[in-house]
Amino acid sequence: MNRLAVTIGNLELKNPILTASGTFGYGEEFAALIDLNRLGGLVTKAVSSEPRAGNPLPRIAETTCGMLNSIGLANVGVKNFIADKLPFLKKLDTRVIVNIAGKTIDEFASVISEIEAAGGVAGYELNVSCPNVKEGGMSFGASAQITALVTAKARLITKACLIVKLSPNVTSIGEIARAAEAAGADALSVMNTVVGMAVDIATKRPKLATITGGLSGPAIKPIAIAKVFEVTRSAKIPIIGIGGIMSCDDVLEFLITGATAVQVGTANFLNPQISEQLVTDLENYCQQNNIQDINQIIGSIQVK
Amino acid sequence: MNRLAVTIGNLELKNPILTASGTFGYGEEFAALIDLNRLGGLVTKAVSSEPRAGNPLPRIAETTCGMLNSIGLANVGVKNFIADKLPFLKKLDTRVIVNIAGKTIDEFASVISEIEAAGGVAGYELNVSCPNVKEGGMSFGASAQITALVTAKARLITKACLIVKLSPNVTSIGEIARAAEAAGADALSVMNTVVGMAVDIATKRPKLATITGGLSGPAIKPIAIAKVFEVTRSAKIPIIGIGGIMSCDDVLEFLITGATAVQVGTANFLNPQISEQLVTDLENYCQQNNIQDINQIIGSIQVK
Amino acid sequence: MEPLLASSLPQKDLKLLQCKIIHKEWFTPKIVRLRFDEPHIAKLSNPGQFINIKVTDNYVPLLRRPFSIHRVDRENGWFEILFKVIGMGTQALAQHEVGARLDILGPLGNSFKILSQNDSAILIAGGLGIAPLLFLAQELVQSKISATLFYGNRSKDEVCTVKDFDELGVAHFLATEDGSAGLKGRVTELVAAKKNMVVQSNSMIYACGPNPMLQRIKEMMEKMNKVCQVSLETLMACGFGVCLGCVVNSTSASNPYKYVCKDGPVFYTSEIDLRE
Amino acid sequence: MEPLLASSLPQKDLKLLQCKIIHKEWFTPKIVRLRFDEPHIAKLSNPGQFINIKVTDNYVPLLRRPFSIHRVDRENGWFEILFKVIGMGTQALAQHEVGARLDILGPLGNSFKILSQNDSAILIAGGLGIAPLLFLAQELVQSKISATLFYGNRSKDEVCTVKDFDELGVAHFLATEDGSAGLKGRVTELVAAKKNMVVQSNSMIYACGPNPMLQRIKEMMEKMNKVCQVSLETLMACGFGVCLGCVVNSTSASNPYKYVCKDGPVFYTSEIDLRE
Ligand SMILES: Cc1cc2nc3c(=O)[nH]c(=O)nc-3n(C[C@H](O)[C@H](O)[C@H](O)COP(=O)(O)OP(=O)(O)OC[C@H]3O[C@@H](n4cnc5c(N)ncnc54)[C@H](O)[C@@H]3O)c2cc1C
Ligand SMILES: Cc1cc2nc3c(=O)[nH]c(=O)nc-3n(C[C@H](O)[C@H](O)[C@H](O)COP(=O)(O)OP(=O)(O)OC[C@H]3O[C@@H](n4cnc5c(N)ncnc54)[C@H](O)[C@@H]3O)c2cc1C
Ligand SMILES: Cc1cc2nc3c(=O)[nH]c(=O)nc-3n(C[C@H](O)[C@H](O)[C@H](O)COP(=O)(O)O)c2cc1C
Ligand SMILES: Cc1cc2nc3c(=O)[nH]c(=O)nc-3n(C[C@H](O)[C@H](O)[C@H](O)COP(=O)(O)O)c2cc1C
Ligand code: FES
Ligand code: FES
Repeated sequence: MNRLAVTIGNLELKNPILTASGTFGYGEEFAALIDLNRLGGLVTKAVSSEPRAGNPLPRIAETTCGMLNSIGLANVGVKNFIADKLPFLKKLDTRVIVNIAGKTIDEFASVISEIEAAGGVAGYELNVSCPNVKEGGMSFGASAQITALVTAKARLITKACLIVKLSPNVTSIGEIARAAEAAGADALSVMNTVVGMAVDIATKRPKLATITGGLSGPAIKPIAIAKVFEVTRSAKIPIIGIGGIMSCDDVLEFLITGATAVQVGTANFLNPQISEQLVTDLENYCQQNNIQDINQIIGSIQVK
Repeated sequence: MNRLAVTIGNLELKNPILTASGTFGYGEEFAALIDLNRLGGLVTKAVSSEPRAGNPLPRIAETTCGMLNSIGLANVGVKNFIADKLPFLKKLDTRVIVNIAGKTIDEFASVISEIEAAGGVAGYELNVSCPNVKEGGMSFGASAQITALVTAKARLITKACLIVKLSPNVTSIGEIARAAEAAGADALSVMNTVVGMAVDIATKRPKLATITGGLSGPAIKPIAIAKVFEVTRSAKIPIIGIGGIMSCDDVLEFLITGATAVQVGTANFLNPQISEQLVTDLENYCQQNNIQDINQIIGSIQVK
Repeated sequence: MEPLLASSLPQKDLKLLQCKIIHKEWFTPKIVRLRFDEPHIAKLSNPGQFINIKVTDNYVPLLRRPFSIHRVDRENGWFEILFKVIGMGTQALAQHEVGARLDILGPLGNSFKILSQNDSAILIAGGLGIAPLLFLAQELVQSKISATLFYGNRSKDEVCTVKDFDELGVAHFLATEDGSAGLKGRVTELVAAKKNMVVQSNSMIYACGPNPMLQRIKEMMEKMNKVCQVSLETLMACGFGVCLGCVVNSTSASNPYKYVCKDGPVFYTSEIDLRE
Repeated sequence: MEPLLASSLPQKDLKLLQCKIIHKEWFTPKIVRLRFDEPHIAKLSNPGQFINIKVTDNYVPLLRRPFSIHRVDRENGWFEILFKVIGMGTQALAQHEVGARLDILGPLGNSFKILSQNDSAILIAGGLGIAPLLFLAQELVQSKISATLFYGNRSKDEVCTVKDFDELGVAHFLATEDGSAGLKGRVTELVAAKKNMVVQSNSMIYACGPNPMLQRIKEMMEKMNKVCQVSLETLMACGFGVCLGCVVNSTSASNPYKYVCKDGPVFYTSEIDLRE
């Protein structure tokens, strides 16, 4: 029996360690450094209908225990994804989840249809929450209604695991979570980056060309834990915890708080072997603590 | 001429360095360590109608480059404040701003009236944004309407500088800022702590008794800079920048982004002499860079 | 009760200092003693007080770490701390070597009350709770009050600094959980075993150690009708009374909390409630 | 144009390594050279490639820092980096001493193309841009291509490693902004002054330095009809093609950006646009 196995919707994962969109390329970049098949799953860089060049430079900045990015969903587009990236991913013995980006509600649906036709992916993660792409004002993820619409349209098209990735940049993440759940999502990824900004005091220019960007890394972990906790109180579908995970202790903190799985993001840049390492560390933790089933840990938080 | 002087509403500050509520006691705790009169101003711990014991323990936790607190506005109450704390503060040659906390809209107004009667303070900072006191659900600061109501009622009672302290835990801080401005605020403090949480993986208990708390420290600076920038685009009244300030470079980053003054919070715990040090550092910076008037820096951000 | 040593006002002598490490001594691979050259603290601090150290020059860890003043040499102007490496902060602290200068805030907190009507004292330490008791023993001896130490540890290897108590003329009794030295069991069991000694004399009881131990001591002493002072530890952000983070439950109905850094770290057991 | 040294695929030989510092040499109070014992990188890297170093074992700074491979000894299995302390990361890196092991990812990026039809090479360095050019010079000499170095600095004190170029038989010309060595002025002025040398020979031009200098070189070389390769620096989060943060503007209309860590760090000047 595999004591690390968890279930997200109709998906069985061999362990709860996934890699976060935008921090793991399309998987192959890491093939020389880790055994991808040991991961519970991987989430690809966002895929949109057309190739996107992304935002102007500079696109990244370092902050205290964090980083800002405004990559702007630069990606190869769905056709190139299917032609060039999917064949490699199909050969992997791990769950491949495709992160989907759209400027319109219909773009989400159309990208998914194209990938469905090609087959071979385990699920989709709807990126309604990217703080770096704002067509028509607010990002989609700030509205419960639009989130529900995007989710419902995607649900009509695929039976694969449908995950909605939520933004922390809202007054009530619970409200958005409930909307996504009601619209048919199988799981919720909590969370995307936090809106942040940095200014170069010498040049007086923002450190990102887009002025603001998304903050990630260990600095945001307490925010992510709070959001995961809030979502456990609002929705019943499984949660994938994301934000500042650097160590096995961090993974456990998310699982205890109620996440069924986690995604590792910025940590992949610091240590490209961290994702596989976390699988090993989690195995060791269970062994040492005599935990037969990781599900015993999930949601085990003690609140009086 | 004092090149560091700035103006917030009807208040002239000798320099833009203030200390943040809840991190500087009532000033006297620092008297042995720094010359309080060198500060632009100080903001007291929250004052409410009745003494408050605060939240159950544990109340603080450390996170990566940040800390969580759920002090819960523990304070001596307005009568003791006037009797025991105000006499010391009145003797200072710096601006004293009283942070006001209330469980009801009327409590804000009544605390201010009592202090007005006693006299001697330069302004009030309405703490509508504390994430650690939630009577009836959301904190007041999450609602533009309630923020406006609290502000308008306070405005009727005092001609002193009226500052509204905004919460970052909202979808649109700009909307709340406009509401406070329209209701008569002289300035906006941006920002209070970010909702965060941490879990002890050994005991499986939240590290704070209140489960979630407020995140402060260098981890949140990029969030605070983004909020200050957003507020500059939404309101015209002066902004006091707060969040993760540790160094003179951080102060400059806030000023360049558009804050007229700043408050130093968590840094006072790490280095109780930091506030005075920042005044010195800012003076030196201006001297070295031949800046005759700090107002040249304020809002000097270059966005194309 | 008239205090011989007045509990110093927190802050009165408070300074932010750069103190040089002049001696470093490892007792176990985890327990280390650092000596700092700093006349200000050596001269003006009282037993029970603590210092708050910035253990690295960056933000990891962010907050200072508090340590009891373990021993002072008022004449030569040095003081010591004794600590165990348990996490990030103590790990970083233990890496500093002789010659390094550390950013230290102190002295902080109140101190143990040494009362003229007590002709003897019983010191009870659990593990690293021994740290402040050596300084206390120094002062008791100065005040001609005879002291006895009850000292519990997990095992013999962790027993440290008893030689220094010996030199002061303080008798000691050990307990270890694994029975490798002294009584097999916890320090509370040692105290129970020596109950007669505790009850008979006109002694003040001083204790320091983990909260569950101190709660147990509190209950035992209340039963024996003994006055007892304990030194507490909590997480602290500031150490000097401004963050209001360092709370413990008090026994007063009107004022449910005490602040360890300014009301303590030393409390009479009657003032506080250490139950979870 | 047939490359003598194929630009290696990023990643092919990529490894995460723990490399020991075996030599440390200060050129100025700010410029230091570190030698690492690491046969993998010494043997498999090509000039122009870089490594990405975790400079501390905590999160301050959070990201790795990239450094060009400065020199290799393939036989003895070591390589070097040369860098200047400018901020938090380089400060921390410079504090490590001989014997320390650092977490290094590499080799990364493409490399300078050494083409058979070029019988000579001109190397142009601005400041620390000298770093990758010594390794390049090593390989050019190996390939029997004669090289000349134009090297600009603010002042004489900052000129470093020319002795190593001398030893390889590479002639050098200096420029300093304060005139303390060589031509008074910038390296671009030196290149202009030696225009004849540049234009006449059948040489490849290689340049490394700050962006404004490289943009100026690009313009000069375009006017002279010379093919020129430059090595670029940008902020990087990952260094191996996944974060998409390390962009520069390209000259291609269809593909507006190039990624320095995987498409570069070496580019033909025709590929990129370094204007602000
Ligand atoms: C007034 C006072 C005096 C002190 N004197 C001494 C002393 O003389 N010698 C000494 O060794 N220690 C002393 N301490 C405790 C010391 O400050 C802690 O050991 C230290 O803060 C732990 O820091 P860390 O970064 O190594 O551990 P962290 O990484 O912060 O924590 C590691 C683990 O230890 C737990 N922990 C943190 N603080 C404490 C604590 N105070 N007690 C028990 N567990 C804790 C954490 O919850 C965590 O599980 C004192 C504390 C106070 C408040
Ligand atoms: C492919 C590549 C190869 C490199 N090779 C070398 C080398 O061989 N030797 C060497 O000394 N450096 C080299 N660098 C640059 C080196 O990585 C930077 O000096 C380093 O990242 C600065 O880190 P820091 O933490 O000290 O500065 P930070 O604290 O990050 O920054 C301090 C200041 O320097 C500025 N800055 C940051 N990075 C750069 C940069 N790349 N160029 C100019 N200014 C910058 C920042 O904006 C800031 O104002 C290389 C960079 C790249 C991308
Ligand atoms: C450089 C970068 C690019 C990212 N790109 C995407 C993306 O394309 N789609 C997406 O949903 N999230 C994207 N993210 C967000 C991450 O998937 C993750 O939600 C976030 O970084 C928080 O996790 P971390 O703190 O572990 O990095 C990106 C993050 C970074 C740092
Ligand atoms: C321990 C603590 C107590 C606080 N108490 C108050 C308070 O009573 N009223 C208030 O408006 N803000 C309070 N704050 C928020 C600070 O004033 C400040 O807005 C916040 O800490 C962010 O700034 P920093 O990152 O510099 O600490 C408190 C913060 C901390 C850390
Ligand atoms: S530690 Fe801050 S009040 Fe006690
Ligand atoms: S540094 Fe990450 S893609 Fe180049």
